[in-house]
Amino acid sequence: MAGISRLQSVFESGGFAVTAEIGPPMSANASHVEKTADILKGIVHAANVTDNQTSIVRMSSIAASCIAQSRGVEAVMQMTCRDRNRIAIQSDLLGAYALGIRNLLCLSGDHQSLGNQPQSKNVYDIDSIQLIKAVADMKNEGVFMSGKKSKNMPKFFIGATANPFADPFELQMIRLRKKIDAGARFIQTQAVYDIGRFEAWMKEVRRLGLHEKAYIQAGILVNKSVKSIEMTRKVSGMQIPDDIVERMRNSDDAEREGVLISLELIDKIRKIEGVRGIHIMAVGWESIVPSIVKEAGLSAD
Amino acid sequence: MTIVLAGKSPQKARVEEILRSEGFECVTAASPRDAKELSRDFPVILLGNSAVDLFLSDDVFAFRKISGLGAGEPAVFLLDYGSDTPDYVLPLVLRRAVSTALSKRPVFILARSVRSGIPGVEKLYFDARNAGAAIIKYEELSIQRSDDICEISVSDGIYRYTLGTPLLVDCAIEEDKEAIEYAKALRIHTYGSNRINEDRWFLSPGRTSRRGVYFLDTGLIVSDRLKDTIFSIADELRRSPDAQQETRAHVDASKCAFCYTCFRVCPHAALEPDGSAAAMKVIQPLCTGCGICAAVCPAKAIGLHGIGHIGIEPGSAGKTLAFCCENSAAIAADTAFRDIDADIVRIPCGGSLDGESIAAALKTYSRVIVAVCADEACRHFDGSVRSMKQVEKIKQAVGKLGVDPGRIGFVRVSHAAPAVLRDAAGR
Amino acid sequence: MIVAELKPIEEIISTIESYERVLIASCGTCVTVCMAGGEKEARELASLLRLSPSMENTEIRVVNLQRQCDREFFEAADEDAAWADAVLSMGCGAGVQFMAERYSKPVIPALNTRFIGVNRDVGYWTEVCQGCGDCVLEKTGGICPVARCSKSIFNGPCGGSSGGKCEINPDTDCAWQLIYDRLKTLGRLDRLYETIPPRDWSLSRDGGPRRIRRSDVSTEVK
Amino acid sequence: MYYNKHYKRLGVFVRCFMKNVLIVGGGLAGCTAAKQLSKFGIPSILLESSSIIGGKVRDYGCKADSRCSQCGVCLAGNLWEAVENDPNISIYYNARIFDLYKNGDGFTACFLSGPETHELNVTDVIVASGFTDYAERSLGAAEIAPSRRILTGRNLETLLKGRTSDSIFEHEPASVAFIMCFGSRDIKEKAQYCSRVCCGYATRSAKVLRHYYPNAEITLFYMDLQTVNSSPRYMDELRKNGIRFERCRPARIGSEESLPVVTYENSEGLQKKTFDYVILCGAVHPCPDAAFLSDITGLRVDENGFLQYVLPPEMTHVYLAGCASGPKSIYETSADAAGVAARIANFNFGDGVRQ
Repeated sequence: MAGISRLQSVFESGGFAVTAEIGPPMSANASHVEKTADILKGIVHAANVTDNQTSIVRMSSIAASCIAQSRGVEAVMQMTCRDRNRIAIQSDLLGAYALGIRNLLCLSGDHQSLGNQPQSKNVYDIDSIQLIKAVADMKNEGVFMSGKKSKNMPKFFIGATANPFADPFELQMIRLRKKIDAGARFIQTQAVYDIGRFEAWMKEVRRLGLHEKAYIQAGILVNKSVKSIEMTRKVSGMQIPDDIVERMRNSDDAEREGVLISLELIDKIRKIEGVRGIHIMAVGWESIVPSIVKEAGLSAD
Repeated sequence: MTIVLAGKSPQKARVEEILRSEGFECVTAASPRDAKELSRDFPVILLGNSAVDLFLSDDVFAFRKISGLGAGEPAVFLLDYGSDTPDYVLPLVLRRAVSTALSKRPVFILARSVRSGIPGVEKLYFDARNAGAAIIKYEELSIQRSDDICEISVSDGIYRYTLGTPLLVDCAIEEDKEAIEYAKALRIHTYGSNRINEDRWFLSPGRTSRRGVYFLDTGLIVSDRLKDTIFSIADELRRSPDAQQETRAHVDASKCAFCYTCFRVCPHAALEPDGSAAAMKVIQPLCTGCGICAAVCPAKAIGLHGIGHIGIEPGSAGKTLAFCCENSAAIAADTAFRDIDADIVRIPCGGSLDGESIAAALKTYSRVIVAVCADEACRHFDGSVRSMKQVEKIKQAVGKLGVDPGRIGFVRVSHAAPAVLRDAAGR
Repeated sequence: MIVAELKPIEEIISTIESYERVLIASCGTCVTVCMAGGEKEARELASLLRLSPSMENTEIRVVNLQRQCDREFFEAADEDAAWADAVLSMGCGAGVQFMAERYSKPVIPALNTRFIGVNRDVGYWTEVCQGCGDCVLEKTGGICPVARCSKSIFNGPCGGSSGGKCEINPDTDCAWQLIYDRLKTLGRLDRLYETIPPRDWSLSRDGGPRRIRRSDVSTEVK
Repeated sequence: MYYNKHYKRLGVFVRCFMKNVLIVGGGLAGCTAAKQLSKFGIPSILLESSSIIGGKVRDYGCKADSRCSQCGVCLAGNLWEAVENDPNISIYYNARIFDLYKNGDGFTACFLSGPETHELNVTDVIVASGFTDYAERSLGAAEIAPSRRILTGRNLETLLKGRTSDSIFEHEPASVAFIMCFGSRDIKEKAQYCSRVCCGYATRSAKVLRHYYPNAEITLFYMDLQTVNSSPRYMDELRKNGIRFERCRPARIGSEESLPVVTYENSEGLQKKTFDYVILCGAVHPCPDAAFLSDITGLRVDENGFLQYVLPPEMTHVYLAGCASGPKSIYETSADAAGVAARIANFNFGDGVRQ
């Protein structure tokens, strides 16, 4: 595999990146990942592979990323700070890079009390910003966190997340800056529903020149039903305007309405200066991703 | 005799004058802190001046416009809308209505009930009628609003009236925030965030949870009552508290953990830190002997004079032990336990009962009753709630031990309904 | 102050019911102040245990110690401890262990030692310190990210902070929101721009059992 | 601390030892005053017309539902026992005062107690003769049919006092009516004034009934409602609890098949309604002895028949306490009586006389 990832090259060549998501199964069965990868192949530039999302035990993101890549879908491996101390993190990074994984998204991780094993002990030896810095130092300085130099260090394309809708605005902006300063090269945002607030956030991003230092990808969550949008609304840090929820409620064909809402949002987001891609989250409904990408007039080629 | 006046009020001069005529010297507290210091040596009267804010139903109809509007338009004073208008508001509204009516403007006063038991109000009704105000006692009322007019439809049960007015005056009370600051410094009981006195049967007008600290809200008190209230305060101050009670708390400084629990829970502000002993001490004249502090003290450093540790004699199986609050159950006990074989332990307040006593009583008695005042009848504010929580805690614990929690009974009683206590014990 | 709470009573009984003579030892410092193991609690526990049918053959005594983390205070308990088959300590974990060192009989904890906290209201305590060994409060406006952030992160908040509350439950304040608010009132928001580097946890419990020896006071020659 | 210091400076003790007070009436006002005087070390003589002290309040029941309704009955508490056992108070039962005359600085009081005549010298007199319950007086009048189901307020009080944990009445009532302003606000009865206390009494009792009998229909006939409680939502709560308010004065309270029938008029015309129980919340009327007491004490009888001061009592040494001077709640009566006692104990305050 090439030294730099496809996702990175799309961004660097000025393209509009499209990514989707693969949730590893709660089993040792590889075929689930393979099926999802087959759907997404040729549709998206890369797919995020989550790391024990919502603190529920799933197949490890390294393994699932490898499986996805073996089916021709480039992985964006997610790595949280919840379950590993700095020794395990660095070791996993070495392994993942050796297995051909090139994109890395660094997160804090959901607290274990939200998942199905709230009795567990959390680690948080380092936080997401410290993780970004550590991965960047491996890449740029060739050093471990201990400061020890080594050869053949992993050179990941480092991503981070941002929430344009969380308060306080100023604090969120400070954190985004810290993430980018630490070495994040691309930013995936929380799902966008409220275009007005997202525009305001992008305006501040542009004012600070952050869009020139990192590639901003807007999150798009595709809802299949009224129930799903209502559940989404309850997730902390999510903001959904009432009219969108109303639209879903009043529609005869909620599935189609959900797709239409996503298409409209994508359309508006693409027009915002500084947005360099979208990240489609179709939780459990990956089969819809190809048609969304096509209808939105986007292409992975 | 010196008395401290704290807080601000336009009636302060009058209060001072009455107090002087009663033979008191008045000193003014400059700040809450000052009031706190002075309260150590002198009684304090805290003055408040809650205002009755007559505001219009909406910003559009700002009250100040009242003079600017054409003379023909009626002003409507609406009482008991949403909730009952408190009685102290009534005279203020009526006075305002009279002055509005005298300015040749038609005035309607809408009230759900016409209340005249408040001193001075009958005369105000009379004045209002003389000035041309119409008083309508309504049973039903609906309001329709457009940009500049309110259509009010009222029914008094017999007839239905419709009134159109741009001046709909609703009434609300604006509490005196400064008085609250003083109240906090003086550590008197406050309710919610901003009410100093709640309606409690044992609090005569002007009294607070703390002895020697009085609260007069001159904005709300009807002026005739102000004088009577001050008189009764003066009378009280001349009495000796020693004659009033026998039991008081005392702190064993060598055991005190200086944890401030008693300081925080005492409903009468009767505890203060004694820095030199690194322990709490009881301000004897303020203590009412309720025993709440003794029950909560985690170091068992507080005892009550007059009452030792609640001694529980070994009872026999089948016998009932009743912990009876002196203020209610103990008075009812004579009648209530006439036919029931029960032992009675008098306690100064439900709050003075701790879990240990309940558990110890269960060891020898087959049934234990905790009989206290109704929650809001508790002279010590939250004593009976505390006892309920103790009972709940012990019930839960003994349930886990395999002991029937039904052996513990909790009942709220009054001396004036003794059979309720009998039923609880005789179950 | 160390904040503790009484273990469930059935658990306490299961640990002591096999003994015939049990000494309950209260502690007069932190656990008294946090209403978990003072004289009041000890006496209440004793009278509850005496009610238990499974403890019918057990005799219970109570001794009140001023402090269980300094050995001189144990003298007051020596006589009763000699009588007892087992000691139920109402001290924090430190007290239990120190008593166990002194007496060659089972010393059993009656409390769960919870945290280092403050008293916010009557009967309400919150955790504020974890004794991590390397205080960063100067950087965070006097609010500890180690103890008060659910994830102990140093460059917060995480994405779970919503409306000033933590994702783990809506009653829990987001520590980083508090830090932000505090620094803002202090006019020191610039502190937040600084990325705090990964910390050295060896000063914390991760470095193994910790000890402090004051060379100026301790005359022991190493 | 400060109390004691000033208390001693005032030298109250010295003056108190010279006093001796006659209290006419052994009800709440009389007993409160006696007890209070005793705390100041002043002995008193209590004249009670019946064979038991406590008057009407002694039979009053608690009016808490699940919460205290602040009726004030608790103020009586163990007062009766305390008064009976107080060495400073001499009680004369079945007593009737027949003369009182000035004797030097004080008075000589002549009264009967049972068959014996007594003559005692006192320094001050408190008139605490109480009130008459209009409802009791009016039972048997033309508008009120005789029925066991028509209760006076006092009957209900006795039932409330004797209530068990699950019942007040013998039978569970399906409907109860309270007739408020019964004998007040009534020109015919020469009682145009408001009795002030029956609103609180009726609404509190209604709340207790509602608590015991959640399904009973409870109606309050009223002319005039007072604010009972400082809680602004009090009346709203009652309405929410399904207590109906009917503003009218019933024309007749009859009886058919042993059940009371209330005839009244409302917006829909003349109504006739049968209730399981009707409670007459009687007005506070002056005590029947008011005119006689006025003769011997020099107090004035006002237009409503209550006693009033002519001169400040510090000058005449004749004091009024409780409902003798007009309708008062339990709590006002108690405060009034305690105030009177304090005034007697501290004659020389300020300029001497309160206006």
